[in-house]
Amino acid sequence: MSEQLADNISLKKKLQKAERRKKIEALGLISPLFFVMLVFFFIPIALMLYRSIDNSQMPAALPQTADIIQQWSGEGLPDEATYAAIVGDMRIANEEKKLGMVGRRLNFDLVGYYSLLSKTGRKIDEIKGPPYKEALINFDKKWGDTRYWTVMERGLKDKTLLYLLAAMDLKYDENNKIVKVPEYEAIYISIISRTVYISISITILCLILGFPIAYYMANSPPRTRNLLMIILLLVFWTSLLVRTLSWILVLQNNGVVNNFLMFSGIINQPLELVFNRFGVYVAMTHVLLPFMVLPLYSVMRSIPADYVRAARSLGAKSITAFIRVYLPQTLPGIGAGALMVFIQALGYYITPALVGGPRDQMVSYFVAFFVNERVNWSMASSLGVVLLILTGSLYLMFGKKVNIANMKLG
Amino acid sequence: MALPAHATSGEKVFYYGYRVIVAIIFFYLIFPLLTIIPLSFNSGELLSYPMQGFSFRWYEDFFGSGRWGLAIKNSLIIGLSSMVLATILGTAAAVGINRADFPGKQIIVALLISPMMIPLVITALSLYLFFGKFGLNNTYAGLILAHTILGMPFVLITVSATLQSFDYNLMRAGASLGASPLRVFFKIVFPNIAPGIFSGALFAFATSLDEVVVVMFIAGPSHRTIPRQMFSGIRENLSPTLLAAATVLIVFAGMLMLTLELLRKRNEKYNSPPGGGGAAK
Amino acid sequence: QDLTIVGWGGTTQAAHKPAYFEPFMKETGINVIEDEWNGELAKIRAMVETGNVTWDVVQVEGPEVDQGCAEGLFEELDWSRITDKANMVDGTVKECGAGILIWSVIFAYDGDKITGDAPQNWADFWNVDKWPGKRGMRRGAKPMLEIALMADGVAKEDVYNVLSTPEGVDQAFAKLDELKPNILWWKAGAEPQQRLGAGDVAMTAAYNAWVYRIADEEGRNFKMVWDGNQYSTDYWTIIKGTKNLDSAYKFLELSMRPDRQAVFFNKVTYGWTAKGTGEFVDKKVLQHLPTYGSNMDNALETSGAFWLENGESLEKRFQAWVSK
Amino acid sequence: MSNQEFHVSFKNVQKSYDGKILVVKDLNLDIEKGKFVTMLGPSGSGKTTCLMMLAGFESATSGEILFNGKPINKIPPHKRGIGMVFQNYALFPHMSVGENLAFPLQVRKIAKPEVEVMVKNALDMVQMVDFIDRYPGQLSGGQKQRIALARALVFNPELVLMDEPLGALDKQLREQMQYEIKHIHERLGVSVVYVTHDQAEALTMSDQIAVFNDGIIQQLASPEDLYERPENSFIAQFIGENNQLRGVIEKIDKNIALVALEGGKKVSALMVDVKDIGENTILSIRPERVIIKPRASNSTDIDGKVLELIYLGDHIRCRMMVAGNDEFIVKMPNSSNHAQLKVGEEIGISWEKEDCRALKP
Amino acid sequence: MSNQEFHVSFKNVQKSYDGKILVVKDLNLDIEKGKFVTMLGPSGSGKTTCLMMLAGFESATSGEILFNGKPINKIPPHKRGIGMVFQNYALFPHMSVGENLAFPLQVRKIAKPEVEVMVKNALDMVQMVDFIDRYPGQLSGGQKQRIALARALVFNPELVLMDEPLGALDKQLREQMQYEIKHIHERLGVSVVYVTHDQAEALTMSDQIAVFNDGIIQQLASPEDLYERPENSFIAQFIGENNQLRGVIEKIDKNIALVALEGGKKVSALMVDVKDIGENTILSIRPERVIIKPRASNSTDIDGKVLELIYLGDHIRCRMMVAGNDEFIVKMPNSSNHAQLKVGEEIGISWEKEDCRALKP
Ligand SMILES: Nc1ncnc2c1ncn2[C@@H]1O[C@H](COP(=O)(O)OP(=O)(O)OP(=O)(O)O)[C@@H](O)[C@H]1O
Ligand SMILES: Nc1ncnc2c1ncn2[C@@H]1O[C@H](COP(=O)(O)OP(=O)(O)OP(=O)(O)O)[C@@H](O)[C@H]1O
Ligand SMILES: [Mg+2]
Ligand SMILES: [Mg+2]
Repeated sequence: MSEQLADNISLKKKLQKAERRKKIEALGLISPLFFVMLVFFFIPIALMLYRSIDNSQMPAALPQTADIIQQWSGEGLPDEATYAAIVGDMRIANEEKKLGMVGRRLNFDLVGYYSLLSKTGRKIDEIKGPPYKEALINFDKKWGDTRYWTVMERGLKDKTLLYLLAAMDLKYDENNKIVKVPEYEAIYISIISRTVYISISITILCLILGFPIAYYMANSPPRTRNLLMIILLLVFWTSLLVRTLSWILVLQNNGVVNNFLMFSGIINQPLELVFNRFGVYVAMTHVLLPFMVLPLYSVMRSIPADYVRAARSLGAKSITAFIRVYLPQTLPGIGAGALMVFIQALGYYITPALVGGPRDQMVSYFVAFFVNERVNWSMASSLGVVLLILTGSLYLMFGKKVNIANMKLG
Repeated sequence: MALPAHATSGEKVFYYGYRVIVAIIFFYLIFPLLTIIPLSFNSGELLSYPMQGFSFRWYEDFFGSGRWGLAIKNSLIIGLSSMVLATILGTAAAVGINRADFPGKQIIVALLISPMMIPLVITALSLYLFFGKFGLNNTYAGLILAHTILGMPFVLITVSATLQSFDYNLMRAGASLGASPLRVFFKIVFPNIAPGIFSGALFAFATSLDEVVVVMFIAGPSHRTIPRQMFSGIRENLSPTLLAAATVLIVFAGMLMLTLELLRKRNEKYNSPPGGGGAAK
Repeated sequence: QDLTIVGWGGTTQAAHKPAYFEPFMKETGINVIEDEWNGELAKIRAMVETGNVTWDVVQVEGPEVDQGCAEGLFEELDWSRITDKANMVDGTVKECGAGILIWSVIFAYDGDKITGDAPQNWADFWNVDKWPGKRGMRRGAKPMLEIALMADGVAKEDVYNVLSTPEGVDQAFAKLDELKPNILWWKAGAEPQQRLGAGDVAMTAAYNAWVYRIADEEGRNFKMVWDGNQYSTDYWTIIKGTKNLDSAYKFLELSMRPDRQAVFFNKVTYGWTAKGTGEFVDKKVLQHLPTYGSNMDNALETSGAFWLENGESLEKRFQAWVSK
Repeated sequence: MSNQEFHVSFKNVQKSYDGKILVVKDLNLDIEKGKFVTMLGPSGSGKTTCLMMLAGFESATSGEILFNGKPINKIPPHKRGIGMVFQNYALFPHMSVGENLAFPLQVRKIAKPEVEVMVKNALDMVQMVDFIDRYPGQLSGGQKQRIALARALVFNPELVLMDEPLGALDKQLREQMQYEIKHIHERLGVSVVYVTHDQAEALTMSDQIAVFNDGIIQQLASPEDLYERPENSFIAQFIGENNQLRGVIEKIDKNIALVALEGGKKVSALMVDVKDIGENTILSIRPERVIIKPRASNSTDIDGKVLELIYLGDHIRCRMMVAGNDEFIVKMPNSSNHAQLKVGEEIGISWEKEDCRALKP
Repeated sequence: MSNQEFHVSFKNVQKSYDGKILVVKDLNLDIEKGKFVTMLGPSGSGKTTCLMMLAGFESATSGEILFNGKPINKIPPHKRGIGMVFQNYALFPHMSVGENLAFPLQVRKIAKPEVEVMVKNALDMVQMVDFIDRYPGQLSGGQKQRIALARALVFNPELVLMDEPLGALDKQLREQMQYEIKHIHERLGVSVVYVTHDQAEALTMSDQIAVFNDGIIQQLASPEDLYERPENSFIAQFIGENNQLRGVIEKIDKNIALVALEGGKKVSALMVDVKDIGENTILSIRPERVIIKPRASNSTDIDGKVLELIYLGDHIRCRMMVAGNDEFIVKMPNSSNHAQLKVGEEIGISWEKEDCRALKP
């Protein structure tokens, strides 16, 4: 058929033109949003990711030293020029009040650097040279310790892996090798696995609780269904904080549950139900349950009763019919619901922060912790990278298999 | 799901057992919300039963005190503005996405709804670092923009869904009856997708009203919202005013749900006839 | 322009209001916006570094005042605009901070619940066999490590010496490890007495004034144990780069007046910083102040210098420890 | 015949879903072994409900259903051994064609090699062996239908129920499948209960047709009886096309009545459910049974005026004005040896006495 | 006739959606004013595409469409004044029936009182006056259809396009609506272009039928010509039922060929698109044109064996084995004066020469 058009090449062009106008219109409509998203979402996220390795404020704070220390072999102590450079740099940095920042960043790599720098900074006018090397080492013998210079050299590069490594419980040792941090400092691997573990548990709990009620709703008469749906949606639409707060009231020591149990004489000591892992499970499952039920319900609603009936008429017991015929057909709903619950659980912060103890906090908590309490943005960003990688890889693994259309809610 | 005559005793046990289990799960869902409401009318300061008396004092505190008042005002300003922005941007984009096929459309859609998928902490952190450079932290503008981005995917999804079920023949019908394209849009397209836009807007508003992580990162003391105020309240001093706030939010959720239900009903009225003989296909 | 003043919330902040904020607003017509924090200096660092200064006057603990001062986070105070340094209680004047109160971490228990043998010191605090129940502790290294050492029998004079050695740190953590399963952690100062009141904990480390207030107002029989209490001074600081420097000084000036402070210390049983405040203070509360005679007997002043030096690494280790 | 000999019997069966409205009012139906019985009726008349009761997915509110002479309601559905073809086929979407067919055999714990043979045979029967590995989603409507049929038959049930199995197919495929189903039924000799609302389908396929309306069987008869001898005006209207003329009974002679039409003309008609002289009646005449003659040649002929002629290829529909009814349709075969009419022409029509049936209005 | 006199003309129209495949290949079609022209063809044959080009929602890739003698492509859709009835009616769901009908009048800025009168009249025409305040969602399929029709007509267009307007209705309603549309057309005298894939519908309603296949008009003719004189085997198969017998042309006499069938029997047939002796041909005979006789009484008669008899009320379908074809269908009117056959019986059949058409295979 294409040969019929061979003599009519302009036709194709005309056609493309008409199509192009449509496309341009479409893109024109999308672009304002896309632009806003680009500027206020994608670029910030990209910058945040970059921040996890960005170290450029360090060479900027100690420019001469950063320059000259490149020539240092790493063996023995640096030469006099380097010592001179650092004294000069420190003088300026101290005036500009940048030394604190430098100290903190170096302290992250080697404890003791902060006090070394602040001490040196405070007394910088007492250090007279040349030779600066001697003067500095005399001032504090740490200046004569190669470990400090290794860290300095590493710390004055433009980029650093320090924080990403730290997010995986790794660090550089004295020989610039990557090693595990000591046991008592190791924390993030266990936090990450805890995050995954809690998320999986919540997903399973949501499935266990969500499946029966979704099934019940999907198979009950409209009046019951509507009533149950109203309950579910009311819970769904209620603010996350309200729900978390409610659970604190219900589970605390003199909360509703404990009062009831004590009153009825089942226990005589209040049970510890909140500010621990149990509370996290109870509250998070409550918060995330609708995300499991709604997609499951909509998938179940779309499964006609005929399938199970067919299976029964073919001789299957009700349990066989359920397992072999009904259950497989709910898989898209299970997939969509599980993915949503899992992804959300991975990034949860508020609920565990309020109803969990310190041992129940997940990665998000530490991101917030490093921002709000430590203001170590590089560390926060590195944990952000980890979290993003977790979410992204999960989505890539399962997102394709799960129809996003099944994820619509309400 | 009535129990048939031929049910075995095992089936009977399961039948009733299952009912009980479902009732328990629903109880689990609704129970915490029910406990919180009466306590907000408690006259005492303790956050536990039994109630000491009935009073509105915590509501007075919620609506009257400076901090909560400010929080209410902030929530409304931020919620409404970001709702309007998200609705306008999201609707335009949804229309665009439905308008034509172009390469990479799938990816663009996935990108546009990604704020829903990415953990809030990451968004919050990124915006906090980014806004810091431009002085947008601790401003209404920054919060509104952030919440616009968080609310927009809901608008995009609901409007897209409405557009997908929108019959393009209606536009053609309008033109064939002599209406100019502009007229067709305002008289025919808009009224038909309005419920979708409206429920998307409600979603966006609710998202903003419930959001606390981003607010925690980027809002200063004078821009605290209701949930942010609640968050510090829960952490710092569990005052019954929190319960009043919570009750107000529950009532708000109820109203939201009713509105959406009405929208859905209205749609149903138009779309499916009462007495069979349904539309084509 | 509004003045944003940041405290530690709860009891102290509630008392700041009638003592300082309200009169300040009345006198100057400048509106005060309140905020709370939990002493994370980093927050201020972030503000100063990003140039996003939204706080003006902040209540800061001693070590952080020094640290922040060194880093240029706070204005160096021009005392002439506040008061004569001589009018201040000893040790409450800093380059960047004007002392506002002397507080103390004690531990408290509910006298209605523990009726027999009363716990006397931190070692008893650790004794869960004798006094079963949860222990409330602050989720932070300071001053929990000092407390742990004291509970382990280290004399108050030696605490910082021991803590300066790696072995001492290990010793403190080991002691904390003993109690860890029984600890309920709190972050905000308002929490511990809530928990105590709710019966979530049997004993809790807490700020003395907060405990006193709840006990006083709610008629609870909370008992405080002063032995081995950790006291420290809080300061008003002015954030560097504030746009409201003048108002901030005005506020500092006002809050160093003895009559204003008296309003505060009648409500909050901390130690005052303006000499002469005692004249205005109700005699019956005096015995509950950290600065009251016998309360100081075995009290340890938190060392700003130590925490300035070791704070970062100890906090880091503490966080790793507490999260496991 | 005693009960024992019927394969299925409905005895005074009533059914209500909501306890208020009886969907099935009083059903009595006996089905002989090996017969093809169709339930025909308008939408909502309770056909599916009857099938569901028989298959065991609903239980009767009162009355009794006997299966091989035994009451059925205590037997759970999976032990009844009744094959069923659902309206939308209900093929399990997550199983291949082969797995779908193997399912009823596996749950019966039949050995694997045997299962394979039986599945092959069943597929062979519907000429779909090549599709064994396809999934239902990859089949066309007609192919799905065949698989559904094969699945309902693969475990050799004695009774097969089919609920509008052809409802979703287009006309051509539908007709083809009608023949196939009918031939398979003849070959296997199973009893079939078939539900449809398409009367042509019912006529084509059935040994017996039960016409439902309003929860009651209006008539149970062979296709020919139903068409030729409808027992009431609902059946007359529902099965085939039908002209109706109103009149009053003037005289009765055995089972032949003389009826005075509007306009005074008198015609003879077979009495069906009318009884008395003076009674109002509706005469029902099939359009194809009307005989057309040049202008009233005979005294018993009735005058008619041609209003419209519609060419339909194999026949021509002629709308006429007859005795005050302007919707009187005559179907004329369109063959060259047939009379040619013109619009406006006045002609005479007549019919055989037996083709004109006097019914209660 | 000059172009001026046609209401609509398609001239060498081609259309491609994707620049590769021509959906409409070479369309030439002239429509006279006031006629009812139907486009009939299988699904995907380009019918809707043609309507859309005429209404202005798609543009022709090449060729020209004239409307009242003027090229149409420069006029935007809303200025063409063409009424359109869409397959799914496309009633505006947010407007009441009255508002739907008023819409085209309002956009034309007609004064309010006049609008009311026109809306009433249009509703009157489709007997839906009482429904003026209902919303489309509250109407049944047939009612919606009527409103769609009224809306397409209310502004007095000269031309109305209808795209399978009855596709979604059930059979009875569909037939009723066919008559209604036809009568309205006759009354108003507008030109109608009607799209359907149902041949009975096309035959019933149209003045002229354009049969589409594969983007080309296969035949444009009146219903009778189409049925009686199909020009090729696609038409013969597509319109009405058709028996096909294979054979070879042996002798030609004017337009009558003598064809040797499988089995050796020779029959005469009208030559349509075959030309030469020795050519293979397919003979096409309508089932209702076959004449049945007792066992081959005449030398030109052909032997047939009855395989199956299907009772269909107004006629009986008889499947026979004829000249090697076991799907040979004969339709016999089911009237009392007709021969009764039995399965297995051997009979003779014949037909009029003109009813047997020799076509290219
Ligand atoms: N599960 C049910 N609950 C309540 N009413 C029902 C149920 N199933 C059917 N009905 C009602 O019972 C009546 C008969 O329904 P049934 O499905 O048996 O009709 P049908 O003859 O099969 O109709 P159709 O040809 O449309 O399938 C209808 O009025 C229907 O609304
Ligand atoms: N918008 C479009 N883009 C691309 N191809 C199209 C479009 N519309 C129709 N087609 C293709 O053009 C061909 C003809 O379509 P058209 O809708 O005209 O057929 P039709 O005769 O109306 O069929 P039906 O009876 O199914 O409605 C089909 O193959 C169809 O797939
Ligand atoms: Mg049915
Ligand atoms: Mg079409």
